Amino acid sequence: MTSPSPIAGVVAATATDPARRGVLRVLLRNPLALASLVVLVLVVVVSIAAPLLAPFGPNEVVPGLARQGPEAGHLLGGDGAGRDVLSRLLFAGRLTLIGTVVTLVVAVVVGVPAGMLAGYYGSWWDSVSSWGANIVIAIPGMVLLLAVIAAIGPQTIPVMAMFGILLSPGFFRLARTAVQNVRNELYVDAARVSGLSDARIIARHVFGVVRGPLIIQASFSAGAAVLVQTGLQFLGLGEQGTPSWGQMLSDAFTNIYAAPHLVFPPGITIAITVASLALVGNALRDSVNGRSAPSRARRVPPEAPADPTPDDTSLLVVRGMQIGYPAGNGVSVVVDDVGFSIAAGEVVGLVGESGSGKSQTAFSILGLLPPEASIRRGIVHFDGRDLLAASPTERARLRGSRIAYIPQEPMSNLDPSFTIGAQLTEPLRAVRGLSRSAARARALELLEEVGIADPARTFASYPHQISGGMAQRVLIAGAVSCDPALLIADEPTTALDVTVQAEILDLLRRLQEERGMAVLLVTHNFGVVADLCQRVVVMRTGRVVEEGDVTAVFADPREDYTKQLLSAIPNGTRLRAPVVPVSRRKTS
Amino acid sequence: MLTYLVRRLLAGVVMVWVIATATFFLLNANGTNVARTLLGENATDEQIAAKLAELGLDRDIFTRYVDWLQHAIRGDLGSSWLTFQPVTDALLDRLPVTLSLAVAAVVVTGVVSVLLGVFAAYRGGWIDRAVQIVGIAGFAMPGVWLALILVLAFAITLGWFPATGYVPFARSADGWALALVLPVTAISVSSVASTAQQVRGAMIDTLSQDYVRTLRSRGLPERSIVLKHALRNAAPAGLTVLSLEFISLLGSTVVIERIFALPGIGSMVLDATVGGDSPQVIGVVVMMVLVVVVVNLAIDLLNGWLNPKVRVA
Amino acid sequence: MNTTEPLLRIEDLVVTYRASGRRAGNRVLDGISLQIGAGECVGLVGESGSGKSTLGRAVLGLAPVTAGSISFDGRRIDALGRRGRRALAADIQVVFQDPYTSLNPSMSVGDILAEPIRAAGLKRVHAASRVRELLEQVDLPADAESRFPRQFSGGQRQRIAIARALALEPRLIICDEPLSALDLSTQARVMDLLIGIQERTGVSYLFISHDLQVVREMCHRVAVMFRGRLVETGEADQVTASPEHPYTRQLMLAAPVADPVVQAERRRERSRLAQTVNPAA
Amino acid sequence: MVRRRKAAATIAAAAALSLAFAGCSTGSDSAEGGEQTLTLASAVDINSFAPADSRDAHYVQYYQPVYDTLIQIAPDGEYVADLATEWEWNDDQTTLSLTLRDDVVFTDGSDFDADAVKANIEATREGTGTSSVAFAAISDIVVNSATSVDLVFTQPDPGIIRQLALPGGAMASPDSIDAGTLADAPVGTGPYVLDEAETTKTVQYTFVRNDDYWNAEAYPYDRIVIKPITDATARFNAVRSGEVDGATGDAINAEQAEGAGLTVTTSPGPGFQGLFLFDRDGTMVPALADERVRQALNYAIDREAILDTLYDGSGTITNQVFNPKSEPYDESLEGAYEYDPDRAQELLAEAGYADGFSMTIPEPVYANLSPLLTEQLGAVGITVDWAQVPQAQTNDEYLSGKYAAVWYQLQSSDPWQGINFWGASDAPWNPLGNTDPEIQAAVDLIRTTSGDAQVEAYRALDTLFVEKAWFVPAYFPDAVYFSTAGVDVDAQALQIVPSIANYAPAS
Repeated sequence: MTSPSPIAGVVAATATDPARRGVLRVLLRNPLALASLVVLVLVVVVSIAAPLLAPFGPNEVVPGLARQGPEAGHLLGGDGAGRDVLSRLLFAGRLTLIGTVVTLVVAVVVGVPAGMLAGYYGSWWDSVSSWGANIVIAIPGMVLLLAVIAAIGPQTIPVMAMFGILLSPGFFRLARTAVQNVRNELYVDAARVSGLSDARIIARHVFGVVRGPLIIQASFSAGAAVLVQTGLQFLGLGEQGTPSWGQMLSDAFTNIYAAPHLVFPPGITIAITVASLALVGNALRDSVNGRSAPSRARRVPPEAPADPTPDDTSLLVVRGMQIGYPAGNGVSVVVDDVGFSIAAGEVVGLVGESGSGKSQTAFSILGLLPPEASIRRGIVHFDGRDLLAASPTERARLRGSRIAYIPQEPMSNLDPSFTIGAQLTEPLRAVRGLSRSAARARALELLEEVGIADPARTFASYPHQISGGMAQRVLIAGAVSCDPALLIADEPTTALDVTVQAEILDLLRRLQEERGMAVLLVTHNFGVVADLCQRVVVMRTGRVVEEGDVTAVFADPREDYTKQLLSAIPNGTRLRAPVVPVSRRKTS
Repeated sequence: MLTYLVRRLLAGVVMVWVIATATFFLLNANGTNVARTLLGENATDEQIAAKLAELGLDRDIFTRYVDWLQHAIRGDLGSSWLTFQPVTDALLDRLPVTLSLAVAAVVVTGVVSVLLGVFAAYRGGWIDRAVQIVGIAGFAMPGVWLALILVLAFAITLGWFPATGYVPFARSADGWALALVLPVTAISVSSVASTAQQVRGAMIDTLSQDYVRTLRSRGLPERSIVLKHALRNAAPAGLTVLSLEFISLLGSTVVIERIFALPGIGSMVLDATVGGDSPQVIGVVVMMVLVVVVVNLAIDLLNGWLNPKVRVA
Repeated sequence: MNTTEPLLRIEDLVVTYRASGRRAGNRVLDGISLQIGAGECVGLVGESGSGKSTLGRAVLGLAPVTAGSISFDGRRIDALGRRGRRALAADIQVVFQDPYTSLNPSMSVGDILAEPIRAAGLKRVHAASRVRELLEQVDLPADAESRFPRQFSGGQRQRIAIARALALEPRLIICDEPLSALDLSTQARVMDLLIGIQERTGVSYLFISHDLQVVREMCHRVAVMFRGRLVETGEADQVTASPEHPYTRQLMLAAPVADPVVQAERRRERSRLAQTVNPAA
Repeated sequence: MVRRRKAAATIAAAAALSLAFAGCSTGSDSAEGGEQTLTLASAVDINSFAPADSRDAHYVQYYQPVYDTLIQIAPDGEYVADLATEWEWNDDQTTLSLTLRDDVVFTDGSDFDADAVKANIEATREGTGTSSVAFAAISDIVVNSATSVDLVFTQPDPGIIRQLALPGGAMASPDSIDAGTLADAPVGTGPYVLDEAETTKTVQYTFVRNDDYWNAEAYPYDRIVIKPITDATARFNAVRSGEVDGATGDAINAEQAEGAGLTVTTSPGPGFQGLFLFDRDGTMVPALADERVRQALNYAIDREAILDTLYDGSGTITNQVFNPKSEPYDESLEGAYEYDPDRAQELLAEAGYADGFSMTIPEPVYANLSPLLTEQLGAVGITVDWAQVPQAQTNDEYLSGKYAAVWYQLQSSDPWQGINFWGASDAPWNPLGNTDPEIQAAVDLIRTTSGDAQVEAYRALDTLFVEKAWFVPAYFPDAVYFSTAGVDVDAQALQIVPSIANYAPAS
């Protein structure tokens, strides 16, 4: 099981866009899905061409063949009535395929337009159709199909049409959700502003989004339709005169003692067909969601850099660090040869534009890189300890006590299912071993310390009940709760409004001064660096470009890149000239 | 919360009514000549007419519907055309079997799929792929096949579990549990397969959330992060899938009860279908939808309790 | 063109979002009056939730107008039907903040740019030549046409979005935080592009932003929004350098500047201000 | 019974989830300890223990433990005394005089006597059971004394003796009949009583010894447990795994059952399978009006091939409708229609159908049969189009008069019942009311004769049926019963399952 199975889909977390890549191309690229597709095509072709391929008629009785095993001329033997099993198998797919097609057509025709309309226009149609879908979804399908058979008899097309109706809520919800999501996409707004009619928007923008998930849903629904037909036919509630997989299975079970070989042809055919449908669906789904569990990078001790033991006694020493992500067969290096130091009580800014590797660097110090990332080279020493050599447990303990972290986006960094209080007290109890009441008291103290007016109320609140600024204060309270020696703040104010940003910066400054902790402030905002930091490290595409005292670097940057960045900041010196009337030129 | 409960309850009642009505008209629209089936092949026309009158089938469909509904509201679903037993009694006789089966299967599905899904999502790599392959296999394998293999291996060859039959819990808890092992396994596999996939997906989503990283940065043990925080947030998605699986498990009982000779609602509806026993079929549909409504309500409440946004509001 | 009438005139605009259930509607915009002249860039500054984006959407017809009026070129446009709105597409266009979600990922750049042109009824051939023209206008290579949005960086995507807005040679473009999602150096270049286009074509901008410094360099006039109201309107230089309203002043001082010395001074000034005035009151 | 067979046949499609491998754990635990228990699987479940609601065939095993019948059928099919020690017809066959035992009490303590007989027969006549139609012919019940009762008939009914031996003739306590409690709480005079504590409806029914039973030595077991298992394979599995001691089986599994150490008991089945030609007047398929065409059909069917394929040859080929075990059966008529497709074609040509003809008839409910019939009839130029009939409506459809013929299995163990069933001009399984003067005369003769004369009359009718080819009888499938090594089972003639008295612990 060492070779990567395509079921897991794309291993790398590269953001692929399925709608664009095209359904067929996704499948062709995935060997297992391709094989499944071939199987499905084969099943369809063989079923259609059965009259040409089958050596015997599906109901043709061969004298003396009843319950005979495989023999020359009858590769799969004879069934309970003495019919050639191979011929029946070739013909049997037809009824199932017809039933499956009926199911899918009905499910799609009933579900998709209704869902798209409900998603796009909402209002009363949405309520009514969603209500209907909820009702249909609550019906145990098999039982209703039996009721239908009790009423009208075992006729494949109406029965499977009813099954299509039972499956339609899946398509309805899918279409509805997809359309609802798209409806709020900016590009649909843009299309509307561009003067497109609703019909055209639905056709061009909405349907394109629904198509992919639709095929996925259809492949699983087809599998379900095959299985349901098998079940009904097996129970003797299928059409009697026409060969079908379930009927063959049923015949096989009736004759299991006298002719055990009969079990395999229909059983294997059904299983392979359904599995192929599921595999195709899975391959598509994986490419849509990109949702494969990240596989962990193997823990390989990183290579030591040129100077293995720096005589730097700073609190944090980073040297020659290289971080890589798996990409295709190789590795894509996102941080390379990065080194800097932070002294105790020092505030260092780590600045750079997106893709500069500043956040990756910060996470590597925390030991919180994504599981697929690996530190390939370098050393990280904290307080004299080699962090990269420490065990995960040791690092976890260190995180809870000496190194703390403030994230960028306050709302998404609080667990929505637990109260603020629970989230604050849990580490206090788990890591610092405080009693329940002591943890509570400490948490309330911390909330007050970060400037929350009514700590008790916030303590009892859920994340969705507080504002973004307050959430960031809560996260800061959580970070400083362990009296860390080093605080790593990853763009702590980027998601906030400027006025709130100013308050948070004030808070950080106050806490830093009071506690004398070292701070590594990761940001793209030079203003924030100027406001808070003593030293600055400038990064670009994974490397350190410049490092130095804040005042010095801002006043007199050595590197061109730093100069360029600083000059790009609007400083209000350039003002617009008054409006000059321009005669509009029409090009066409 | 109370108004929410009442609203859901009302919606459930309406749902049962709509489905029951639809089924009633479906099954009564083209009248099977049930009297012939009942009286046997040598019955005269007069006897048949008398029987129809006795069963109330000589009245028009709307009168019958109103009559049926009035009784149904009081819990009287009429009597079987074939066995004469009151449908409600028959259902209540058989409900424990089917509920034992479906509830046990849902519990097994819930536990196993959470374990598999969490493990696959958290560990990734080959475990993840193995879980996915098992998922595909579980989905594709016809349930009757699996039942055959289980009976062969564990009942006939090893003799560990009975091949057939049901033992009421009240008579013997051991016997009850032993009798359920094979059928529950047979129907759980496909729902475990699909539910584990859903749990896995939800867990991967949750584990990639920002707050998980933040929790890690607080030095919390992995166990607490995965099992307390991530699982809690993935639970609503899992529960929704589980409620759908419960519905399909109820359907699966039709086949499995036949194979394992379990005297439940599934085998009852199959007999009723074959015999054209409309009151039984309608009764089973009503009962199953009722069970589904109750289970959905329970899951809604659980979801509400899990989701603070609903709970607080 | 009416020379005395501004291109866009917004008067006493109120936008109320219907809340779910029986709760009272949420008044997002409350009596906004604003004008934009031809060729003018008007900045609209405020914090999140101030309603600045809603104002842009109201002009675009994407937000419901509860009261007040919006006139374009002397004509009321706040109560137009779908058909009228579509006709207006040639005159009013938009560039959104997020260049990642404002372009349909499954359409090629050529298709994205041709879409408004085709919707306006132009033939395929004309559309094709116009697309090439547009790409040139926003400094993108001609071969960009056949590629897809995901193959471009954020800044390039924003150029595509700008090209789409320019496709029908509109007279007004609503720029809804077009720079916020971009890196610093990219920001500057896109800003230059927008200014260049304005100077060449005389299009007007309603430039929505949270960054006073950007607005100062980009706009002729600036309006400051706070909780659904305009608190201050004036020349860009005046509003951004010596604002009159305390909120604007606070906003100005809150943004840290990239100079440790200046920033230390601003910080002190801001805390003094905070002690004297409470803008929320 | 027929309905149940059909249901069983259709469900048998759901069938046989059986086992390909050997190595099962057999062995009956019934002989352990001092108490002997017999555990049986039944193909059906009982809904009511009231004789008035009773059915026969598989159901008899549920009634026999708790009830005695007036007359009993010995394993060989002989009618023997039970609660009635003697029975006698009057000369014109309209009054049956019964002499009753005087030493029998119901398990509720009340005495069994002639009044009890009267109460029971009246209840059954009014009831919903399968005997109600037959008992409708009883116009009066005259109680002469405690031990003597006369049943008076409106017209002669030669089939009534059998009816009195079926569950419809079971004697229940009159008090319980009046109370209407028999359905769940049977009270009879039988060898066992229902143990309600150990009984769960639809799951299992437990019967324990009636200590006061007058004929206890005929029943060696102390306890009888019957589990309803409707699925054939589940039933087989239950026997194979030793969970039950006996169950009805499938002929095609007989070999494997024996291989697994089970005892297979095969006995001639009660009913015949074949083509019922409804359109003998040719209203729908004109060809069928010609005797030669109907004979051709008889020649065209390869009975042996069908019996081999469907039942592994377990059954009796037949050219006549009466059961081989019944008196009218005429050995000499066998061989009248040997499989001979050439002869069939000749006959068709003589009748003017050299190019054959076609007919649309319902697809038989027996799995795997239709392809065989298509093949065999096709070989002589007869094209059969199969109509799909919803299973729930099988009997309705068959009897609706829409079809020229149907392939079905109907019981003929009692010849008179059979005639009223499918032979007479007003019989339900003669839905188009075909009449033939010679046949009708023969039927009338049977009614008014008795003894050897009656047998002669029956045989004359039998010959007419064969010569005029009113039917295409094919075979009587055997009743197949599987039991574990722990029990000895005697087959019961013309009954699908052995009677309870036929079981004994293996010696």
